[in-house]
Amino acid sequence: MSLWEYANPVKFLRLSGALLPWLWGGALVCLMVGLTWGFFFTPDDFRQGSTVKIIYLHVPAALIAINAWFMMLVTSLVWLVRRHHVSVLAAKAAAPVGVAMTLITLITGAIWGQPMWGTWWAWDPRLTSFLILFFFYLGYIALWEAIDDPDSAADLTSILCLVGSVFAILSRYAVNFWNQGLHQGASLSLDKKENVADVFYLPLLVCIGGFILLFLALVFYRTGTEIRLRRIRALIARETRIA
Amino acid sequence: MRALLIRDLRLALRSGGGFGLGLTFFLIVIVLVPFSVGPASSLLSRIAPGILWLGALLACLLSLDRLLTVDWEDGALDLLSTSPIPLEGIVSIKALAHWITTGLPLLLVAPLLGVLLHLPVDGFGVLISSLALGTPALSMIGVFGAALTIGIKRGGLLLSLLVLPLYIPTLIFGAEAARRGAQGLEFGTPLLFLAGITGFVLALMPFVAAVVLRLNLR
Amino acid sequence: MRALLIRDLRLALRSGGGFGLGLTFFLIVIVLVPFSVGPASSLLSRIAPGILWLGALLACLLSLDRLLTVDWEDGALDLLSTSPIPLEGIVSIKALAHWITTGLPLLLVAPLLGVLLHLPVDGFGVLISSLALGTPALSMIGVFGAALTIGIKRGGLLLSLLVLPLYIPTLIFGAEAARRGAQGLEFGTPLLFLAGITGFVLALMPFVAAVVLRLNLR
Amino acid sequence: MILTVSNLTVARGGVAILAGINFVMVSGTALVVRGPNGSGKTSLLRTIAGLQPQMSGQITGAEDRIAYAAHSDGLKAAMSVAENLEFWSSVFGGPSIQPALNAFNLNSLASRRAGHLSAGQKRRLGLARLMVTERPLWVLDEPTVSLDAVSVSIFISALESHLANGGMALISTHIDLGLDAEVLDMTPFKDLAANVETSDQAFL
Amino acid sequence: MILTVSNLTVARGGVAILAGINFVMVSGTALVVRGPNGSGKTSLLRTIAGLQPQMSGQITGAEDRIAYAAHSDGLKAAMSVAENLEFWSSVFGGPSIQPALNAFNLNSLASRRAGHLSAGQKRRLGLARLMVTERPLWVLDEPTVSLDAVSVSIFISALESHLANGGMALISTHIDLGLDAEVLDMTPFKDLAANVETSDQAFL
Ligand code: HEM
Ligand SMILES: Nc1ncnc2c1ncn2[C@@H]1O[C@H](COP(=O)(O)OP(=O)(O)OP(=O)(O)O)[C@@H](O)[C@H]1O
Ligand SMILES: Nc1ncnc2c1ncn2[C@@H]1O[C@H](COP(=O)(O)OP(=O)(O)OP(=O)(O)O)[C@@H](O)[C@H]1O
Ligand SMILES: [Mg+2]
Ligand SMILES: [Mg+2]
Repeated sequence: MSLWEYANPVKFLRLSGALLPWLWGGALVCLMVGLTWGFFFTPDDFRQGSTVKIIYLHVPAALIAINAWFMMLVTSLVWLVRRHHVSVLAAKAAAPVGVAMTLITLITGAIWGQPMWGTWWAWDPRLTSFLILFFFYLGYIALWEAIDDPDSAADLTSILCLVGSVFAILSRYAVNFWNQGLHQGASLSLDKKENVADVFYLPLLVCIGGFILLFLALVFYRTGTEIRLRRIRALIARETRIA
Repeated sequence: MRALLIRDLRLALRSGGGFGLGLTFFLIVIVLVPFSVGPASSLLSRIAPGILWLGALLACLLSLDRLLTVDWEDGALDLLSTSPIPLEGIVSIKALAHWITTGLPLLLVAPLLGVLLHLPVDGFGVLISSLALGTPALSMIGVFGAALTIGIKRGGLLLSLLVLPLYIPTLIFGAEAARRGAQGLEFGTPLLFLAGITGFVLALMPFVAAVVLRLNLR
Repeated sequence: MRALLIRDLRLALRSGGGFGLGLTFFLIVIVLVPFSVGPASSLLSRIAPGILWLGALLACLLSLDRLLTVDWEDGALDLLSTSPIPLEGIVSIKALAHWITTGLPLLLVAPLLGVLLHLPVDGFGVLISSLALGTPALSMIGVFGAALTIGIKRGGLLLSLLVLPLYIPTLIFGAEAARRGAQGLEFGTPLLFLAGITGFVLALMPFVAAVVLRLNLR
Repeated sequence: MILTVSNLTVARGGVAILAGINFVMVSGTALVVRGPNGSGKTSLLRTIAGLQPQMSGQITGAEDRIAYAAHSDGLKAAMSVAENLEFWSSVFGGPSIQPALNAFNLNSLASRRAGHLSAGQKRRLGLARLMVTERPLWVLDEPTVSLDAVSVSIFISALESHLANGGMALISTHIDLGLDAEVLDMTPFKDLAANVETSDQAFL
Repeated sequence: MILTVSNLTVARGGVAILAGINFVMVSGTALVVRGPNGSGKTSLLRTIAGLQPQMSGQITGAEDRIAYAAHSDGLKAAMSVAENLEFWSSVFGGPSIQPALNAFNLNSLASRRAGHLSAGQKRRLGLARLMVTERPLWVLDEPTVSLDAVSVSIFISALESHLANGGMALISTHIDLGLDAEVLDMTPFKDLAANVETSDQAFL
């Protein structure tokens, strides 16, 4: 049996119906465990004090924000090549989640920046490229909203997603060139020396897992909603034709 | 008249989110400023009040273009002008709808963008009050410009050209008040002048705009 | 294709001076800057290259709106798409016409406005070359955005929202080069990157824009 | 009520194209304006509707009584058929839209977006708008364009009941509507216009 | 040359509105498409002109042979009549515009701005455009709208000489053109369409 079977909306609904309780449950457990552990059972950092605990929201949200766009890119490509409706609807469903995650990253970052750098905002490359990503999300969502015909909206937003990705990468390099910045480097690298201490690391991993599950749950749920909306549309179309 | 306002707001909502977009343009212009002048925060905080005012003005301007043109192109304005609503009412409602969809949202996000441009903390209150006082005048003047350029294909740029000089007094006093506020200086006088201009514009412009519209519909 | 270019230029000339207006908008935005940030010449000369780039970008943007919409509304685009000219040709010509009517005039007046903003003398050459290299990319990206938002009433603002993030790399390298030039620093690298981006955009964008246009005409 | 047009001269671009127009219309009658392409029918109707200034002459009894309908119907593509009608109804004081929907057979289309209508359906909606204005004098420029035979007869009966209720109608058309109405031919007025001085006379 | 349409299904908004359309046209013939408002004439013509994708079926012999004309004539108000025609002529390889001006009686209007034409004059210009394309297959959506009787007969004779020169024409209309041509009625195709699954079938 091929994976493409689930490109059929009805099959997909059945699958997501079966998966969703597990995803919601897993997300809830992981987030509760991870956040409680992180917030209450880790020591304060010797330099950053208790503000370091924002990391449990900030880093997972940042990861999801980037990867949601990446997922949209892949599913958009699948739509353009194989024209499976579910695929592009998943992209449509992921966009608002991505934008929310981007906002969470930006807001937690800003809150963190105030004690750490003495400012809410700095034009650091990492921060700046997130701001740009935010605009790409907004444009993508606005284009979906503006076009009536769902199939041409799907085509056009998919192309926007492709072109946007190319330009997002270009912007990333441009921004790096333009300003060197203050932000932390990647600290979850495999090179153990650069990583944050284990006491912070483990709960962070649990939180990241929780966010991933939450993201999946939201995307499955919202894709289901989009499918049902299309279904209502199809039903109305059929009814009015009979009338 | 209520019906017209409701229709305009509804159309703004429907056609790709007229509400969000003026706003987003403002947002993006402000965000582009550091890219163009460089990221140094001292520089940014010095130009912040002025740039925020300029951005608000441009966002207003950009959304003026189709304010009346859309209704003119599909003949709705012809029909409205033969309806019981007086033209003065029509232009006032159009300005109000424009302000609600553009000016008001700008006001609400201006503080956020102030943070991005490192606007000094003291400056926020004055910035908001100056925008609140000034943007209604921008909308009303804009409707006048839109009435002038109705029926001119690609009138968008001509409209900007006509309207921008009219915006200058509002801009000067608004930006001056915001700048003084940010630097902790006295800001009462420019704010007062700004209020005066807005009052004057709101009182007289509807009549002028209606005359222009009547001439243009003929 | 020549016929299309000539027609577009002629229409730009006729319909209230498409040539002059992009330009005048640029001019007015630049003139408004001292009003909004204050007249101190040291401050102005520091932000001059960036503001000139930003102004050029906004002037380009503002004239994009009706680039394809006009032809779409009166059915000319339907007819053109059933004509022997390939869609790739149509979008390229549209971009070229847009550049000639907007980018080129901007380039010519930029030095003048540089004087108004106290741009350091050394900076003029680099500013012009960066604009000359960058504006073609702005026009081509703009046509892509216009193709995406064709048929959306009041698409103007949506167009800005879609296009502005795409403009960021061009703006960064262009403004960076101009800024370095004005401060007497090395400017070769950003200029090179800028040329790279423009080359890339001009080579690939016509095909993408044509695909989008084809989808939208159906 | 009465509409009186006396000695009207209609101009386009400063040049008179129709002159010496005199007629009187009373309640319950229709007047059909005919003439070849470019003879000035549209210009005449727009002048009477007040959308274009006359060069000279008087029009009395038209003010605030006119419902005008031309090729552009002022429909908003993003709003549904019912919403479009409701908007116009509330502008004109809020009569119910149901009679208009019934008369023009639009009930099944009421919730469809105006942008998704066919040419004839759009035109039907544009004509239905006339009914919700509750204005006595309908000024119609080629109202039956794009309409099929059934829709034309629907329109004619709506028009006839409007006349029977004391309304009036001034209609330009190229086809025969089969309506019991007087006909106003543009040709003689066009000839008269040849003798009228242009508004730029002072420069000659 | 031959245009073959086989088993064509035409859809609007994902719902089939016409199905099972089969016909063959050969050089020198015209085909008149008829049907009530909203029956799908415009949609069929747009599909054949390639302005709208078909839901299923084949169209052969249409590619790069079609000159399409609908309500919006693609005229530029700021350019003169002659300039408008010249533009289209040069897009299509530059035939002279004089025959088209003559055929549609536009010589006296040649230097007038297109924006200053009356409805019927505009339409005549839109039809004259067909001649400068030198395309064999004319696809015309209600071409005689706004035309007076004289202009209609001008159009008919232009059409007949196009057919006599080996051209073809596919025309939707509500009025009788008095043309010697086969008629394609939309009603049966509409009934067939009722049984076609929507493109959103997968969602049901
Ligand atoms: C509003 C602004 C901010 C944004 C958009 C932002 C963005 C990001 C992103 C995208 C990551 C993930 C990087 C990765 O895993 O490769 C990240 C991680 C991180 N951020 Fe921020 N950040 C912001 C502000 C801050 C501030 C103010 C601090 C505090 C000093 C901070 C500290 C960190 C740390 C410690 C990490 C973890 C590094 C890692 O695991 O990679 N961030 N941030
Ligand atoms: N803006 C204008 N400036 C100058 N002349 C104009 C203008 N508009 C129309 N005309 C000319 O005025 C004349 C009358 O036009 P009008 O539209 O009133 O004719 P009509 O009787 O409605 O024709 P049709 O049957 O084609 O609609 C035409 O010859 C036309 O070319
Ligand atoms: N964009 C659209 N989306 C959905 N339905 C549409 C759309 N456009 C048209 N329709 C519907 O498709 C049907 C066919 O429309 P079409 O314009 O082809 O009819 P037509 O035969 O040309 O009618 P007319 O004689 O009124 O011009 C109509 O019922 C119309 O409401
Ligand atoms: Mg007319
Ligand atoms: Mg039709």
